[in-house]
Amino acid sequence: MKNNILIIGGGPAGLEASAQLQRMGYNVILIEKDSVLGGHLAKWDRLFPDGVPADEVLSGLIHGTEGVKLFTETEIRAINRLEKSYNVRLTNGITVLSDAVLIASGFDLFNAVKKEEYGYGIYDRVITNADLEAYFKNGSDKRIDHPKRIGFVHCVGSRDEKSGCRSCSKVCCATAVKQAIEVKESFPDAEVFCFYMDLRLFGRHYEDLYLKAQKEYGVRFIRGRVAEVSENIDGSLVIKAEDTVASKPLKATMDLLVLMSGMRPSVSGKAVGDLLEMTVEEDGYFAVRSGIAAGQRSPLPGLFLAGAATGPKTLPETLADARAAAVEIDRYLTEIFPDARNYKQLVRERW
Amino acid sequence: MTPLYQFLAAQAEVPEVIDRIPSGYSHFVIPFTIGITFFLCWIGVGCVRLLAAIPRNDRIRFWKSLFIPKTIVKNLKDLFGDCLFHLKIWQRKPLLGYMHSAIAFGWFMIIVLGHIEVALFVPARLNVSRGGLFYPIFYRYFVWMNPGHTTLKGSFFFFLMDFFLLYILTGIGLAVFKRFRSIVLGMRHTTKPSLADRIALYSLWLIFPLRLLAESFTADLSGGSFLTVGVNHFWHFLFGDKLMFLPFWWAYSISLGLFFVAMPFSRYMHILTEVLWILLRNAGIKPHHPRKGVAEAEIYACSSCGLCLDACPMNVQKKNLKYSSVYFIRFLRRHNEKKINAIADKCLMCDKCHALCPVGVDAPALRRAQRITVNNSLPYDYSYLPSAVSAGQLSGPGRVHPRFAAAEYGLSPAADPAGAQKPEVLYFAGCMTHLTPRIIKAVEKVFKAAGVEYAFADREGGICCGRPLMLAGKTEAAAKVIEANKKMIEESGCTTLVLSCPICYKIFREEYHLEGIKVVHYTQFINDLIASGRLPVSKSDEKIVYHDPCELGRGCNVYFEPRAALDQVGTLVKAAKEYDESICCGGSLGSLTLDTRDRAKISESSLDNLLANSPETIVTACPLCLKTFSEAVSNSKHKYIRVTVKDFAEVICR
Amino acid sequence: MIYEGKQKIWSEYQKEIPDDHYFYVRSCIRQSFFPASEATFLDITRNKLGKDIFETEHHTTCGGIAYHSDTIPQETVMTIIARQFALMAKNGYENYVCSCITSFGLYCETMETWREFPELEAKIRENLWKSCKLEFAKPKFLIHASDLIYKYRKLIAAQAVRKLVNVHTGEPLKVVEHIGCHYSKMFPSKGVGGAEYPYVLVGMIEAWGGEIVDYPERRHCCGFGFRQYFIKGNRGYSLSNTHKKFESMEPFKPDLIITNCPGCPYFLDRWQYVIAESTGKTYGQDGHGIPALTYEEVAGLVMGYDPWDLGLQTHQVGVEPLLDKMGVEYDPAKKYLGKNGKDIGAPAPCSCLK
Amino acid sequence: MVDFGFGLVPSSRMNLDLFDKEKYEELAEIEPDVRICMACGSCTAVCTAGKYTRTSLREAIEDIKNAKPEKALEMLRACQLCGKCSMVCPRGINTRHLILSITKVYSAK
Repeated sequence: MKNNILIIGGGPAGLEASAQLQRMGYNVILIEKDSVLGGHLAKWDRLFPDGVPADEVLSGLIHGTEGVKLFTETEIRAINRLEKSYNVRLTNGITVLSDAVLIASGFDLFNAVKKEEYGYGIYDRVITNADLEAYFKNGSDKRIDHPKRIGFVHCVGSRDEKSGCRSCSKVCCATAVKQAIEVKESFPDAEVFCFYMDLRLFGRHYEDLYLKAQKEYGVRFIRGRVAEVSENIDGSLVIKAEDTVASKPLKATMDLLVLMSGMRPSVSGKAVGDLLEMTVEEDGYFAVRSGIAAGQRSPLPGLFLAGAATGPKTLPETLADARAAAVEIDRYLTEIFPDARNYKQLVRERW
Repeated sequence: MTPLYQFLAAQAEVPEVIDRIPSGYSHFVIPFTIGITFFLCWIGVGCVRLLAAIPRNDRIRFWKSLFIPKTIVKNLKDLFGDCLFHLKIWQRKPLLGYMHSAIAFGWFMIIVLGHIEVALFVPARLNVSRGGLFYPIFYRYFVWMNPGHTTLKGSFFFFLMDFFLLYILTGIGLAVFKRFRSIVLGMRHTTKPSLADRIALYSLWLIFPLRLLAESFTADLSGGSFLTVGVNHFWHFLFGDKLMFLPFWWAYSISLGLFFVAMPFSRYMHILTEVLWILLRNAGIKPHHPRKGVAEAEIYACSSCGLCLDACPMNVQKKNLKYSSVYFIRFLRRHNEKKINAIADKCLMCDKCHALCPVGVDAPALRRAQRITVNNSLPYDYSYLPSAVSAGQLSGPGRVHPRFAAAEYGLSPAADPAGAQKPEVLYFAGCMTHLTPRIIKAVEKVFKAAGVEYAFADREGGICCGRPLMLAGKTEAAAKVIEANKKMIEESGCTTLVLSCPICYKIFREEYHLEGIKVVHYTQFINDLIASGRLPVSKSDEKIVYHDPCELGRGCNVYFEPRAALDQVGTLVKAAKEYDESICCGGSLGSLTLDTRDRAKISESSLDNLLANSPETIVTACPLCLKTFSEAVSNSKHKYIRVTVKDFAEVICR
Repeated sequence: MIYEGKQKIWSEYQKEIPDDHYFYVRSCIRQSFFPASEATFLDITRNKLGKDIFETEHHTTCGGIAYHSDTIPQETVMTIIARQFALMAKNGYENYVCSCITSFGLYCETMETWREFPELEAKIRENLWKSCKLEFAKPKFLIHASDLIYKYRKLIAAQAVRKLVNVHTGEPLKVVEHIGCHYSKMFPSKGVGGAEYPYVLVGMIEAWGGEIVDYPERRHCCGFGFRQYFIKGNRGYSLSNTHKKFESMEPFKPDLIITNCPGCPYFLDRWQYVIAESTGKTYGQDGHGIPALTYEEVAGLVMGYDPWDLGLQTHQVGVEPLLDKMGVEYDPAKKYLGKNGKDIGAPAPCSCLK
Repeated sequence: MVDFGFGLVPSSRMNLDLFDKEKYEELAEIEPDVRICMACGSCTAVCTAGKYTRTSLREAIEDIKNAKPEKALEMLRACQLCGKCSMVCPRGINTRHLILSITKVYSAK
């Protein structure tokens, strides 16, 4: 008999894991709360470091899920842990008896309104990284009108305990550099500034992206967090930061300010976690069995995690994590789950 | 005027030579006459202008030099050796040397012999008013040889003329061949000719074949030898008795005329300018301006032969060939300011082009002169120098107090306590050496092993020697730096100054004028230590290749000492190119604009050169070369090769 | 500027302000800077709105100026504050309203410190008993007097005889609001509207018909800064701060500045004079300055108080152009006559500032 | 004008709006390496002149970008062009030419 596996979240992690598990011969049910699959990837235009179209990557991921039972606009109404399996009632009326559950609930973008000093939602020309991606995708945004000076503010909602996040969101630096290049391509006459605290460009080719931004696009990198934004009488923005390299406060007028909203734990993912009484760590992300050795296992047997549900990840990391989760689920369903007599002991030993 | 031959060939009753064209004129001489007249006027005016641009003192010195026997000998030697025989090219590339000497010496001989012939047979025609300008050139057209009266003397000249014509033609043949297949003659790169160059070049190629044609058509009338007569027979065989020879004489004249008109605007101007340049150079006059005065003679002495293209370390990249000296000089001639500066700034100043130039054009000096015109006005403030550098710094921790040193090395303590404060040897590491602390460590180890009492001038860091400023054309600023260092060194009371950096060494030797202080590079100093037995060394079979740093080898002519010393500690193997042909490491401070990636390419080719005989160790005696090679070995394709880069002192004191 | 965005933020920073029964504490310096303001506050709340506002002559300074000038230790300040609170409780009140922003900030800071460090609170409780034999108490609600006027803004508007409108053009007056730094910058949640877009004064301006000027340096300190002002050698910094604000608001051509702090109206007013007299620069129309008033004074103006009764003659910057715009009738001859009709003396004429 | 014994204090704040883009582009044209500095400070650390007097290429580059070219020139005035900085620059900036170019572009009237 094929085991049922429920995957919660139709973003890259959920899609990749379901594709892998489907290939392994399991009966995969994937639920997604939105009407479209892909999560944030569906809203993104191009991806760092090579500028690959997000659509291309997403359609590849979706293509791989053939045979998976997909339910969009579906959430979890109730979930019960039976002896070994999970009895899940979905909002679309279906009930699933699932032998393993994978939570791939991803992340929410930090709500930039909360960084009041940046005036997102108040000043006309302050946008977020997601807004800029939407602009690149759709080609219009009334806030973006031939800007001559464009500022990127790194670490918005990241590395900021006051806004509830001490840690780094990992992807924003590379995204900012990517977007700085793209915006310069769209507006070649513009001066582009990136205000960073540390440039955390750790991945392969990321440093090349940084060098390219400096060398070919003349992007100016200023070490210092923007701490104050005001609106001029003409609608332009006055930003204040310290150039910590020069040890001097500075101000500059910008026509467009892009806030690099960081990753926050998914609110709807948290709701699912609450139903299962899952533990979250201080940073709000789900706890895993072991951060090093078992990063895809939750503390509860049969309950797996993948992607940004366990902390900020880049897309390749998320996909790798999803594949790892698929292998973990397979191992569980073949080695532990079928042994009804020793199940509890096996769980104790191997979970 | 009595014809010479009457004395020389008194027996001849009938004149051997009879004017075939009594007027001694034909219209076809017009192109040549115009050309040569233009040319002579041009160089006449040019010489006067050039000499006028030279400072008065230098000019007087120049005229005087022409009467100094030693200089006369050298002038003659250089004129024949360089201008006619091209011995410098022979030495490096025999085939190319042959080509050059064939054309230069052959042509010279044809002109000289032609005039001797005229002087012998129809001396009246040497008079300019009687066609002296063109008559000797077209001698074979105007005369008729009395058949049966050809003397041995006549035949002798006929033979010589034909011989040298053939000699030239072989040269021309090689030249044409070289244009298409330069590598065969030992040149990997050739210059791109300009328009005037092309005109002059093609007319030059045509002159001698056309001369052969013209003379061969008239050889049965005006005399000839194995070549012209032979060809003449061939024409008769082809075309019968009546030969239409006038068109060929026209063509010959036109090609000569064209050549002389194009010559002042082409690289072939060097043929004559070189003479002036040799005279000026041998008179010891140095250029003060990149284009005026002596420099003008120098830049027009350049033959655009392109040997410097092969010499230039930048030639590893085709795009950088345009920065070679030959193009620098070409743009100097054209007054193309923008390009002049771009080229002047790009050069590594490794001096190899100068070392290899057949004409001895010192292009790096011209580049520096050019940089002075641009950069010397830049602002600087060195008011801090005097307080930064003082003899006081010698008493820092770097100082090995002679008393302690003596005790340590078991020498007798210095008797005079006042004298004890004065170190005999002062070691100046220089800025760059501080980036390669292993050199400092090794040098100190050597000093210790040899029991040298020394003071360390800049253990805690000193100021720059001034050479980089000089190279950048900031002479005035360099003078300030020199002044500050000089004061410190003189106050130290040392008698020997040891330098581990060739960049420092060059400027200390040439510009510091340290009275009573012996300035030596550490390779020399250490070699002396070994030779005098103070420094014991042991020979190993480690295969060592020695890299001649530009500033030390070509710059200061130090080739022997480092090799002599290294020979005591290891087995020296040869690099593909050594001594004055060594290839710059790429790290040179000489270049202002060459970027890292281009430099890396040069380093790689320099390494290729050093690794020709698979050494285990590359030894250099310059901190800059050491650092550059160390990085290049680990970053280039050579990272897969087991070779280590070491400093000279490191190898000595293993 | 997106108004809805601001509203969203304001909705997140609402604090509970009881409607009535307050123990009122005055400010040390306001009483000498703009003495009529506090009198107006009491008159409006007690007489016009019929609220119970109690005050006692036994209260003292909160110790804030000395505290911020590093001249007394924190425990001393806290004991002084504890005494004030004890007086409130002794008189049967649990809502504490203070006139001074420095005090308000310090009270907030002290209450927070006690919350974080209960042992400190215990010590102060002991100090208070030892020194004053008073029972320690903490207010249930700690608010600033401007919070209360904000709370009553609509009641005041209902009784208003005029609006913050230029009677000649019908256009609303352009008003700069300036809150004292210690009002909400230390504890954004303690201020109405928070620290980034404080609403306390904006609410009054909106209720009374004015238009807000949102200029780039709106967050900036007025320039008081305690040590920066107290020491003459540092006074240039204080002046430069104020100068920066005026340079920033100048393009918006404000008619009026409303403040809620003792120091701010003083510095925004007096430094305009100093800037004008030392550099020749003025920021109002035709060589006038921009009047910098307290919220009580503005409330008094809309409610029809006589400007000289409101003490507007104590401002260095002439208020007459503003009064003319608002259509306030006044007797120029009475400007420098005190309450008792005696001449209080006119300041020396300014050469640059009209 | 009245002397109050105190007056306006010049702001220490840098104003990026004063940045001279044209001149900077002129500099970047002759020495594009000015764009790729990542402010690591290696140049300043090894500077021969910097040991004795305030000299910093890193700071000069910053100053130019922060609209303070006169400070940049000040930062380079003591430079002896020794080239140590070029040896240590991790980005391989042609430091000596950059220094010469900055002085050339920004000291020209």
